[in-house]
Amino acid sequence: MEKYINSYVIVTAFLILGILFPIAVLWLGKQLRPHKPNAAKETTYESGNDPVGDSQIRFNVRYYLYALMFVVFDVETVFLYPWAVAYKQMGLFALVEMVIFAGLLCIGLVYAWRKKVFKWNSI
Amino acid sequence: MDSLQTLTWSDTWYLSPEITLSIVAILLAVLDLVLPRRVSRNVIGWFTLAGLLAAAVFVILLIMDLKDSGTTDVPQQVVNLVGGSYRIDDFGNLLKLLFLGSSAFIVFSSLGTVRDEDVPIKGEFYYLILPAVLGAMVMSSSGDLITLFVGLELLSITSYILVAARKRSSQSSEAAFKYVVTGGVASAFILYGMSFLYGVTGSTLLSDIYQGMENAMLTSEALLYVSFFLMISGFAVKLALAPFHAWASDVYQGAPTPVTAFLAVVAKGAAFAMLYRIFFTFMTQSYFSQNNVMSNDVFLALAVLAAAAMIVGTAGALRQRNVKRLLALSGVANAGILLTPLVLGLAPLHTSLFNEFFYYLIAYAFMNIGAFAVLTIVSRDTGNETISGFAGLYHRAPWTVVGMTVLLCSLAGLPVTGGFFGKLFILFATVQNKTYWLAAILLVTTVVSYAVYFSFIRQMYLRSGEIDSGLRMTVPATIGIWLCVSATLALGFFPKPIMEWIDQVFSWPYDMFVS
Amino acid sequence: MTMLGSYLTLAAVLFCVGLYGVLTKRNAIVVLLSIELMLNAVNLNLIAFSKYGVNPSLTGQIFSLFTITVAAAEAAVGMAVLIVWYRGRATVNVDEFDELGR
Amino acid sequence: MQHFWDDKLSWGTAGIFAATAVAILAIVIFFVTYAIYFERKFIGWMQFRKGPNRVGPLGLLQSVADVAKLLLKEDTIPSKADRGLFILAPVLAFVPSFVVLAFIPYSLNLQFADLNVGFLYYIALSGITTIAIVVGGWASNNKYALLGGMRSAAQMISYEVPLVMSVVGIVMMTGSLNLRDIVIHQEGYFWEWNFLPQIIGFGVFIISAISELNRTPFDLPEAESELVAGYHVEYSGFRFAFFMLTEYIYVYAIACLTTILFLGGWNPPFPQLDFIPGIIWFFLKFAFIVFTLFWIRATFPRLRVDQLMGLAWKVLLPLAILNIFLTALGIELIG
Amino acid sequence: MLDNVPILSLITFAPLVGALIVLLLPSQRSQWLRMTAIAFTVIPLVLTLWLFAAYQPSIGGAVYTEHATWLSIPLNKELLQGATSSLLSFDYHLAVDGISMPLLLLTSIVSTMAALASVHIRKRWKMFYVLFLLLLTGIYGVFLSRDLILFFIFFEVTLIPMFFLIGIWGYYGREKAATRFLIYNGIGSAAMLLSFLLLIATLGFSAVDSQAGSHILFSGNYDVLLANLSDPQAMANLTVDQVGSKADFMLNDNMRWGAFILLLIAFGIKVPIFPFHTWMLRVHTEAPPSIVMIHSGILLKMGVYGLIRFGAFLFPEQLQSWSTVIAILGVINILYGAILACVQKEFKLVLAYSSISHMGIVLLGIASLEEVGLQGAIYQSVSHGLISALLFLIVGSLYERTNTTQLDELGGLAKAVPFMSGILLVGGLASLGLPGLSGFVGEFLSFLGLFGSMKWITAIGALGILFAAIYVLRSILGITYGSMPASFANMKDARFIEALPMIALAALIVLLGVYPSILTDLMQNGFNGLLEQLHTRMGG
Repeated sequence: MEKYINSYVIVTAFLILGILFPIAVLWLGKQLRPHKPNAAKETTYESGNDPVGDSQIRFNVRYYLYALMFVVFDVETVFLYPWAVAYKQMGLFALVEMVIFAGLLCIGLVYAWRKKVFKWNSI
Repeated sequence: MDSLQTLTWSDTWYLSPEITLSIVAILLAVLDLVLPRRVSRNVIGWFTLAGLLAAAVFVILLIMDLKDSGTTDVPQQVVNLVGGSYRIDDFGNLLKLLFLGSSAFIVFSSLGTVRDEDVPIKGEFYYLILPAVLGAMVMSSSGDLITLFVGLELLSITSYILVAARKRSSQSSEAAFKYVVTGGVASAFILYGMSFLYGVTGSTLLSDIYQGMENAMLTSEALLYVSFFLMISGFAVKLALAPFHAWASDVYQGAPTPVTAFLAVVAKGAAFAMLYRIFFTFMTQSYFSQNNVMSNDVFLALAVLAAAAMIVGTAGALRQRNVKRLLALSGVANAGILLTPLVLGLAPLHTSLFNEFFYYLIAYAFMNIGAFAVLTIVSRDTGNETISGFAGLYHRAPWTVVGMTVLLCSLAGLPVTGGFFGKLFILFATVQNKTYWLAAILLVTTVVSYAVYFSFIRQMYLRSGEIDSGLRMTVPATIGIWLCVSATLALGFFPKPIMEWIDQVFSWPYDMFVS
Repeated sequence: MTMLGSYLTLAAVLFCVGLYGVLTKRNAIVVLLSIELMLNAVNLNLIAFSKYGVNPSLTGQIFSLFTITVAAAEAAVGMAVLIVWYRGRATVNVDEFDELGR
Repeated sequence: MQHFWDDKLSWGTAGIFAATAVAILAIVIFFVTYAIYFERKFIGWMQFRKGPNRVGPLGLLQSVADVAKLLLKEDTIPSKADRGLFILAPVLAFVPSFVVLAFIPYSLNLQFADLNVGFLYYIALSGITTIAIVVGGWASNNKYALLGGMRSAAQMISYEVPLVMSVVGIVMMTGSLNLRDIVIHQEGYFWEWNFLPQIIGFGVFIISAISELNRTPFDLPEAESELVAGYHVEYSGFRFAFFMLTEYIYVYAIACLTTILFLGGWNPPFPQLDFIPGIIWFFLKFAFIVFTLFWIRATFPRLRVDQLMGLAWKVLLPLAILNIFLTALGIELIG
Repeated sequence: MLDNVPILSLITFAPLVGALIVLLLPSQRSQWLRMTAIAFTVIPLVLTLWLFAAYQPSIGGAVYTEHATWLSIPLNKELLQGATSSLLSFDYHLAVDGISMPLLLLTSIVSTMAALASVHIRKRWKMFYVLFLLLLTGIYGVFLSRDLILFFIFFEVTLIPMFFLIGIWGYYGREKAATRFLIYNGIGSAAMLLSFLLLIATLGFSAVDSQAGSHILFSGNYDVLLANLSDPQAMANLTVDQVGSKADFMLNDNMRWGAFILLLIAFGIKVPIFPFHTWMLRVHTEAPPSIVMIHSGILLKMGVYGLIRFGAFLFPEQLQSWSTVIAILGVINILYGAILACVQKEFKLVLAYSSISHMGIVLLGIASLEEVGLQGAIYQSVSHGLISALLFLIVGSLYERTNTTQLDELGGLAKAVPFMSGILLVGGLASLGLPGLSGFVGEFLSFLGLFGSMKWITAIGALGILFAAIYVLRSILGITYGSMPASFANMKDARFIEALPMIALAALIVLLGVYPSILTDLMQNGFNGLLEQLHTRMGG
């Protein structure tokens, strides 16, 4: 039990340090660096040209499809891990179970493939 | 959890309907992928139908098997799988049979009426019905909150997709989005309720919860109340009970008509199955343990919901011109009626009232599927989903109209139809239970609903329409409609054999009472 | 028990925030996110109960695993539906979901 | 470290833990400074150049000078940017990368936090960085930044799937997610290390890892020719530095993970060599991985965007799933 | 001789068979269709007349009882306490007695006349006759059935055909009238169903022991109900073990009142009693004439029948303590109908309001709870059925010729169509209760019955007769005499097929007027049981 708690205390220590460090360094930078803003400096960078239009462009729907694919597969792996840990104790039945499970994943993959989800076009 | 129990090969027989559906669904998914584009996807529809029927056959065999395996002491055997988290009992089997049958009807009637330009993903459209039914089946026969929830979501998520199947119609996707949001919120509520139930009883297994209820009622009654009322609100959304019904009309309107029928019958029935499983199990505990305050409160809340559903559904349907929205509201009212046997709860002469419920559910399934099939044909022909699309239909298709009249009479609860006896049985139970106010509401709303359903009849017989040519029917739809009509009439003329059969198969201490 | 109480309170707050978001937000994606928030509140509840409940067991955690999966699937379908809708209407404002029921 | 684990928690132990965290931070910053230096050196050598050689002996202070420069540089925030998120993004990227380091076992007796969730901890935290990158791209309110951020996110999530799946085989063989257990399981001759039995998983892991790091040949998100510099185009000064820092800390983490998961951690290649301390072996393997990463960067051309995405889903993911089955079969057959 | 013939079923279902046969005939042959339909209304007529001839009031209708178990539906098994299962049992139980016999006769006669009169139907003959015959099955069933659920089903069966008959073949406002009809009667039948179910759940209760265990049977059989009502001891004998908690199954006083009031509403709508009458006006004005004949002539009497059969027989105490209320309602009906009939400009509305007025008299008869009064109520029902059938028949024929029913557009018909005018006059005089015609007997008996207990109310009610004279004479004389519009000059008098029912109905009116004992004898024993029961119960 102590080990369990201590481990997370360590993680917390890392977390706090991880937050404090950027704050400290950015504060330090602020003390050291010059600060002379002007309008030209603050324009959006577009390779030196004046910015055209807004940045809220309509980007490709593919990104969403990838996001969906990711959500599906990443969450399925949540089930893979407990299974993998317990695999040796559970034997053949677990294998069959996982063949079915992963088989379904594969079908999902093939489905997306056939529906041309992975075909990337433009941007 | 004691030891980990897994499925064994011998269990597969008890799971054969579920397994059949899964395998067929997967095979069809693959088939849809490899089939060349030019091949009509109706093939998949036929295979879907075959899968549903095969599963139904397995369910019937299981019912017989369970009956045979009973002894004199224990009339019917209940098979507990995976440590009791999945139950094969006649409660589940009967409902499964209904789900499979209704879905088969819906698929069959829609063969040929669903058009490619309307539903571009026809292959998916058909085979996605299978996992949806599977979800409904899981809901109806699981003995564990987790399994229940997984079944619920399997059904819900596939339904979301089915609702959105009219890809080119923004109405369809709008409906689907609304369904996703309301469905998601409802799931969250149910789940939140379940989490409290788990918390105060320490298990997700229904039978363990039943054991734990007694203690929980003493130690954390407030949390139990919270749990039940959260679940009630969630289920009320799923069942489209007023005041949680607003989504139903939108979703029904936007969805492809066969899917609407599916939602109205299977999705609703499955939610009822879940409601029965959860509430009956726990309320009996409350009822028996001298502390029936809780069961009274819960049942009263449900009764109020049922009454509100009847009133709001009927009143809303009165003013509605769009047929699908109208049927959605009628479904709201019917959900109230279907809920009534449940809310009557337990009384000396009333054990579960499942018989009444199931009889009306059968009648409800047939009349709704039939009505939606007619609607599909009519709206396809006239391009009009409003009630005026039915104008003068008598002159165009007299026989179909007669069939529709029977279905409408059944919906209105007029004799001699299935709807009449269904309502009569429920009403009798209500009166016997001395819940007169509910009986009165049921009756009054039924009468008001005459105006709703007879407005169709008015259009069909008394008005003249703009089109004179005959109505274009498709063969499967015609057969489907007439099967529904005959079934409705058969339920009306011969209620006895069906009730007897239900009574014979179903035995509440074993099938419902999870302990 | 006090530990449990605070977890439950947090979960209830999250749940209510999620519900509030669903009911008031105009952006469809935010609405979906709010639903996720509600489901995650439930997860918190389940896990708190699995440790501090009447009968501490792993079941609650397993349940929350399923919840996570289901929530993901639901979000995926919700997003997919929204994308289909967006193609036609080019907005994600829920106020413009008004085509039905006219 | 280990004997602290079993101590009752007190302010003393907590202080020690905090001190170790500071130590790790120092080590990592040192690592990053010199990783950058060596990267430039190696690439220089491979391309017959000298690399950095002006600041300090052999140019060893080059990176220090770079850091100083970044610290002193004026920090501009575009007027159109979403100021709050713009400031948040680099911090959000850095924090998880650092927290990840808490659980890495360097040798049998040198490990900070011992977490049973093991590898999942890394996955969970590194996912947050993806969000930070999108946030940074979005908050800049710049087309290139946004596209870079989106691409980066798409790429990272795509490769995360095979990355996660490729490790399942190891977990199956070990029966545990705990990194210590995984290393202990690999005791023995070097051919008993995981990289041989899990050769497919190893390949998938390496490729996905490089892609996760957004490094050449998968550095499309910051493709100069198309996207100017990707999601951090608007960042300058130390905010930019934090993105760089994050990237190199992940290099460090991935190198450690590869060592632990596939190369036997602190185990010597032959048990006979166990008189050499484990930490040395660990460091050697770690250095080898880091070097390989530089090597790949120097020699491979950049992929096209469609090839990039295709690779993850069409090649790596099926391979990872195949690997799981092969492992399962292997365990069934061999035991 | 004919003991084994299920004569009551034949009467009930002969029209249904007719409907099926009509359904099979080609739809363009209006003659065939009409002849078949008439034939199938004549069959029950003949059978009813035979029944009438063979009926012996002293025995009652016991001989002609048909009784079979129709449905016994298992509701629950494994009850919590006691019995193993409960069954809901519906019987197929038909019977006649002194109350239903006159109404049966009325139905058969008026329906045949209406079938004859349906010559003016110009479209969709086939559907018309199918529905018409279906309606008749419903009506016969209502008057014959002795099982509550069977009664209810037949009652509902009359609703749907009527909806169509009004809605398709009616006049301009037909759709509204049809919907109105449906909703009002629907509410009525809902109230009726609720009350019936209450009765079944409490009174229709018996325990059956068999080898399989003890069952609880809930029956809707009227005789069972009556027996349980009159002998509460039998109910009390059921042990607690058999029924759970006994209190759950007794019909307590509140329930009695509830059931009674529900029945009053149910049949009051049908009769119609004053505040519920608006639907009936619309039906009278909008429905086609032959259907109004059925409606006004028979359907309203279903309400009267129900009030007596279920209201009076099952709940005499309740009826008695409310008799003043009912009598007042009756008086309101009489005066309201009569006064409004005086000011109507439309002949059909005059008749409609006069119907309301006449039904008020029936209510007075019922309120009396005396043998004379009840006989009067039935007698008045039959008489009014015949009279209004006759009047509406003529109205239909006139409308066909003149295309109007407005009083100020009609006039001088005695010259144009002397035969019809004569018959109209007979009908009118009968309606105002001229001695020697049937209307007089009914009114007389009803008032007489009530006079003993409520003199003042009776006296006020009798004022209605005065108004009746005014509105009948005003309208009928206005039609038959006075100036004749030029367009009526070439009008043809009644055809044979129209004249036949007119003469028949008029003859019957006269016959009943001069020889009332035809019917009163029939009813002789009809109320004995009721009154005896009432006295014993009130006394005990």
